[in-house]
Amino acid sequence: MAIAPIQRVLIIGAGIAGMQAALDIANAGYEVVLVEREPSIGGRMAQLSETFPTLDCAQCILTPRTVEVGHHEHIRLRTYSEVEAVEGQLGDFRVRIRRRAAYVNWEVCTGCGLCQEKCPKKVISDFERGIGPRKAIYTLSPQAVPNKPVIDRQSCIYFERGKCRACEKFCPTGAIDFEQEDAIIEERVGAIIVATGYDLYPLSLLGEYGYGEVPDVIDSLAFERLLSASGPTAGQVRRPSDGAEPKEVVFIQCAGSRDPELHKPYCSKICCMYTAKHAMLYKHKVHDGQAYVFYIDIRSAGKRYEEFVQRAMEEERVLYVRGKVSRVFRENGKVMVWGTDTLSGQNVEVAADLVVLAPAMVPKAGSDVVAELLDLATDEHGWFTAAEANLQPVETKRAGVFLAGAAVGPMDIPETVAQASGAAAQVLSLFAQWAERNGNA
Amino acid sequence: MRKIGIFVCHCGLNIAGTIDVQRVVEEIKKYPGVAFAADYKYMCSDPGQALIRQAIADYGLDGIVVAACSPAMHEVTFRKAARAAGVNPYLTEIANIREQISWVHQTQPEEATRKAIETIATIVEKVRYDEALVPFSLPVVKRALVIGGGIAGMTTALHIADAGYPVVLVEREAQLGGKMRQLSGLYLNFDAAPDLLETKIAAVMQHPNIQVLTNAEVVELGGYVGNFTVKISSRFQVPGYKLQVPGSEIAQSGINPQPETLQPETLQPETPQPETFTFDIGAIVVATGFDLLPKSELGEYGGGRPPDVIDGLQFERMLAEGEIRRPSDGAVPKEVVWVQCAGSRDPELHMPYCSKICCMYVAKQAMAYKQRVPDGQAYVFYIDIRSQGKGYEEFVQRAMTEYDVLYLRGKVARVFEEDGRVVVYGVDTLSGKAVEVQADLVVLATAVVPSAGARDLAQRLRVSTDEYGFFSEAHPKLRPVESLTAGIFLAGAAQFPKDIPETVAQASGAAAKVLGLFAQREMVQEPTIAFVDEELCAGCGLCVAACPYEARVMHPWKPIAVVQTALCQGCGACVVACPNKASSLRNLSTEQLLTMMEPVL
Amino acid sequence: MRIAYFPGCTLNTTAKGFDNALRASFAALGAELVELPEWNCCGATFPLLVDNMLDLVAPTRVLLAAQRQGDRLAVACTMCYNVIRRTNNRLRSDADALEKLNYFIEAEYRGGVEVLDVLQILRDDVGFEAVQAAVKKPLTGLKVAAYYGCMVLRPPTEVAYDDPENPHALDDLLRALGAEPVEWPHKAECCGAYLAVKSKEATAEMSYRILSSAQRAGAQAVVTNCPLCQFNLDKQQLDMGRRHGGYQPVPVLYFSQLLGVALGLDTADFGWERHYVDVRPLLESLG
Amino acid sequence: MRVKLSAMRVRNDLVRRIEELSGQDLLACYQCGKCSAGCPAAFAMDLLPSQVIRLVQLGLVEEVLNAKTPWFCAACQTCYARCPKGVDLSRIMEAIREIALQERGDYLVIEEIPAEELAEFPQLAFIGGFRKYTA
Repeated sequence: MAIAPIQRVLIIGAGIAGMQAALDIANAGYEVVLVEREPSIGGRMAQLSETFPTLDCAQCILTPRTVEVGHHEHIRLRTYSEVEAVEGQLGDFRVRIRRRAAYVNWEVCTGCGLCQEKCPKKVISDFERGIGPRKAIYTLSPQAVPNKPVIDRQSCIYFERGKCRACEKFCPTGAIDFEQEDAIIEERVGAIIVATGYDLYPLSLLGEYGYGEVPDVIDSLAFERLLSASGPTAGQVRRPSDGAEPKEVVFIQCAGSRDPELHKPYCSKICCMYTAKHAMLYKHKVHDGQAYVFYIDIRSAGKRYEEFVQRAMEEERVLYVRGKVSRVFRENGKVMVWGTDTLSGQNVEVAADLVVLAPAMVPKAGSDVVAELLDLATDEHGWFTAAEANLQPVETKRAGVFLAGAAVGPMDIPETVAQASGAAAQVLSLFAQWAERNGNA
Repeated sequence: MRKIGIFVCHCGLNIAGTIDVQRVVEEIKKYPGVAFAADYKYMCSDPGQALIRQAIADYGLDGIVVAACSPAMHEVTFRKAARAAGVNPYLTEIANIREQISWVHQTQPEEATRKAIETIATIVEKVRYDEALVPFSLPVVKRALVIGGGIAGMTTALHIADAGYPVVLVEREAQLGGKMRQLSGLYLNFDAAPDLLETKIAAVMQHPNIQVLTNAEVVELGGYVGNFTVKISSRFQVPGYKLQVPGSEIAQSGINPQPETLQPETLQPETPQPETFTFDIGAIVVATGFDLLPKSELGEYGGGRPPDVIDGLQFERMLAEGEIRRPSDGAVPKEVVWVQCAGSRDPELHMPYCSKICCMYVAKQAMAYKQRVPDGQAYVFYIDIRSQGKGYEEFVQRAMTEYDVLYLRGKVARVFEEDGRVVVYGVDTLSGKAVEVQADLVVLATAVVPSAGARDLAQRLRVSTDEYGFFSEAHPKLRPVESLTAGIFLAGAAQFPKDIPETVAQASGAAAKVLGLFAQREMVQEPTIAFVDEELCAGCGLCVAACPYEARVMHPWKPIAVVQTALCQGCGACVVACPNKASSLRNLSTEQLLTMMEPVL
Repeated sequence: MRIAYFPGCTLNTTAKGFDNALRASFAALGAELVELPEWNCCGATFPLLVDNMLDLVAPTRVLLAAQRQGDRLAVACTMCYNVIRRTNNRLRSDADALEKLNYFIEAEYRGGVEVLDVLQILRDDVGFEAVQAAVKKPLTGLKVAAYYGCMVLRPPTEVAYDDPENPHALDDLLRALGAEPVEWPHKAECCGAYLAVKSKEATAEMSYRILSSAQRAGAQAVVTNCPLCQFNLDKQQLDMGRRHGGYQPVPVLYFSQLLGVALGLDTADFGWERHYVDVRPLLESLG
Repeated sequence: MRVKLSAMRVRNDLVRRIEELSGQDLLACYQCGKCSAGCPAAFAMDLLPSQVIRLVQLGLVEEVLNAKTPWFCAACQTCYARCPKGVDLSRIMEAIREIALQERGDYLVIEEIPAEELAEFPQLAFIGGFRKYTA
């Protein structure tokens, strides 16, 4: 190499995977550029209520991490930003990052929240999975890191009709800047970690389950928001249609997973456990409620996982029914679920108040773009492919580019964290070798 | 008297929405010792921090209380800000009026405001008696010890060694490779395990930074993170395996392995004698792997007696040797039954947990069997098929559709020998039929258990295990590769059953933790830990027993207890245990606690 | 050695031979079985319902009778052993139940009696070596299938004094007597027990599986310690040939009978005439 | 026929009664089927032993009361001895028999047994049978 390799890493995605890798590398004294598409970091985990199998509050264990990342002297946080171009190779990648216009000057903004309070435009929040509102100027959550809002240009009244500017009027520091434009930032790094995470399979593709048609059919992340103390119902389980407390709740696993013919052939790995958790937490909140879980195989393979599911059955009286649900529809104010119990050989029907679907996990929207930018291989479903599945699970075929977390495929939090640290180890090894070489040179 | 400044944060409406912040400021201003009080929308923001720095300068403050969110959020932030203005960070404290007050008392603003004032007052009392402290710094020995030479241990060792640090790799067996040595091929591609493994072993053996000790075990551990002293006993070294790394490497680092008992030249290869080596070590990775539950534990499956009832690893050996022949008479088995959950998911009689790897290796074995014996019939009895991993589900579906493996949902009740066959009493809960297979060979997917001796090792290392002997991680979600003991990390199946990809990823993760530790010039230790008042200590030793971190020891000759500062976590167990009030926490003394209580009583 | 002894109803009637052979053999081995002076039927099934205290009364009375004689009770019938032992377990672990039952029987059973199966006593107190030493007419060349049934094995934690999946106490005894126990897989499979009363077909099928397995393993006789198993296995053979063409009956004996034979005792009252499949030709063939 | 599941059905009185009488936690059963696989009388049953538990888990007690299976359980305890969850199925069977006997009367009518057979039965078969088959 002609010039000294750069001991700085780019991490794409600031969910729990990206943050873990960032902290491991930054704590070893190297610089990290952490790019996140959303306005704040934390990823999917920030949406969760409690975590299995300990039922720790997700926010409580996540917040110290996000704060640490936000304050770390070696981590350069680039939120609301996307990687646009990557050139170069191992030791010297040149990266172009586009920071989207937030229409808020973050240098001046104190994050006081007044703008969000005063903004007259309410829209459905993606973060709340469609069951809660946000304003046109918003942060993802009160604990957002960084705690700075962005204006969503599509829903802002001013951008639409040329007047309003309520936020600007009330902002005590004059941080609103409607003229702000996207900024281009150039970074040079020696290695790259891809930690782009996952999305949920669009349930509109599963017509038989009534999602989108029946308001009381929601997805699992929406149920997380329902359970979350910081969610739209402040942790009360209420069904979307009429705000009533649901007494019979059906959880349907494998909604789009293990379905090679129509949807995704693979198992999404995490649903069995979070569904057991959902049923359990539901019972904690609605003591006289009845929870049903329709499954094909219960996949509780992990430390204290099996015991956790057994607890859901024994202590929380959750009824597990082995069989895939065939149809969900609305009738007489109830959500009818047609399923089967392959163990007794009986077809069953539940008149439910709420149905929670566990959709297949799919690669994060836009990860195909990242794959192209970095010239990385993906499998037929769009998941990033490791150099060798067994012995090189975090390496890619491209030197200096590594993988972390659910960008590779469905993965739960502990596995994600361990694997993200694994990616960090790869980078640290490289940097240490370069340090030796640079030192000798 | 200390001049204390109070800074009350609104946190937008998070605090100010419930608590009357102005009133808090006015009331607390009147409290003895308070020289300044102010509020601000977001104290953690740059203007907020500037406010603090300015007030320190203007009013000569030497104690700071920030009334805001949990200290877990911003203690570091405010201590940094105070330090920049010349106030010792340990004289800066947080009064948590958000999580503990405004959020939980949203409907009672009046009471919340009163509680906020009282809470701040308690912290004022604390700051009044806080000492200005300086963090300890400790040197780090940049050599790692990896215990276990399986795929996990080797992966970790290579990462650390590649980064330029010396590694001592200890393996109990005569050869490296661990359980992977016994495997034939790997799922999903039937890659030959021995080839992949040999490459790894060669890389380890040839690595100038790795010292391999086979036939060796850790016998004693002293010290603490960054500065462990480890004694390793090696029964004998197999020729061809390295005993020493190049001398220069060791000499440079200034720490030689010190054979304590025998000089190597006195060793006779025929009569191996134990040697003991002592190493200074900065970080330890435990990668001791797993064993299988002995078949003798499973009486209903023959209790280990029928020769044609074997376990998963025995079948791997058959596959590796190329020919599938049953042990009893060497015949090629035409009907083979795999029994999953043999001892797993059985809280009543065996192991309550799922062993995680069996579903996949059984599918692989059944397919490999069919590749070798195309006219054979393979049956798999299962409770739930757990093929959760990239490409795993598809793999199992291939076993069913391409290899015609018959999956039967039900736990096998009995396996016995009769008329030269192995009879399997099973069930198919899906058709509702009890079934029987006259098999030629039965493979039990026996439960995965911790490696023999794991518990003893854990005791020697002073790390905790779960009730089965798997090493406990520091946090199940966010700290999966760390043990609860600082400086000791976990890799692979020593923590819980794991397949190879997960093991490798996690072993790399453990390496990252070691590299992070070694990257620091020295370790910084919080000074808010316990100390012993020598005048008051009677040397009763109760605190030694009470300390969960092994941070308390008796003085070598004086009748007093001493604190091993590097190990102390400041939990306060010793304070409670001490009958003489000789144990105390820095900046949380008993006197301090008592005065802190006064404002709320 | 003297030990209080509970023969049970069946050993007083249809299984009299079991009882006679057992007492004579024990006496010959220097162990005396002292029949409880007053005893009643144990109830023949251990009550499986939580609220069924009434059915515990009978076995508690037996325990009370035993308590008057000492702290150990030998039981010959495996069903009785199972019922009395489990009752005893319940009373020992459930103070409330003990109090209720004592109130009911107007006496004080204290829970101190150890309930033992006679085979267990033979193994642990007499010792199979001592048995072997006392053998006068070794059963050399006799291939036998030791059959344990259910009652001394299950539930394992409550009643088993042997490996519940692969028991061997009876095999060991038979070996000590000079016989050759065959290895066979059905030594602990259920014969159908009281299903015989209602469903002859089911019992016949269950018995057939056991008997045919024993014969495939080369057994010339099946040896058991359970009077109900003995009855089922023996009786069902009468028309087994009709269901399973070519079936050849096999004698089903009590272990005490073979014990007495090997010890060289007078076997006249061993109840040979009560067997459905005649045992005598086989014994005579031994010489 | 589609069975309508509801909290009311899955927790109906008969289900509770079976749990109370047997002292067993029905939902502790995770349907591995080991009981069925080892049951020596399964060949004569119309429902597998594990299916009996399953139906009760679903609240379908009537089907179980109508089934032959509980009457073919010999209480041999093979299932319980091997159950990974420690469910004592023989107690559940007993509870089902008890309910059936109370609701529907004796299962065994003594007059139906031929006199000569009756004379031959050992006491314990006789008493045991009557305890299991009559109220």
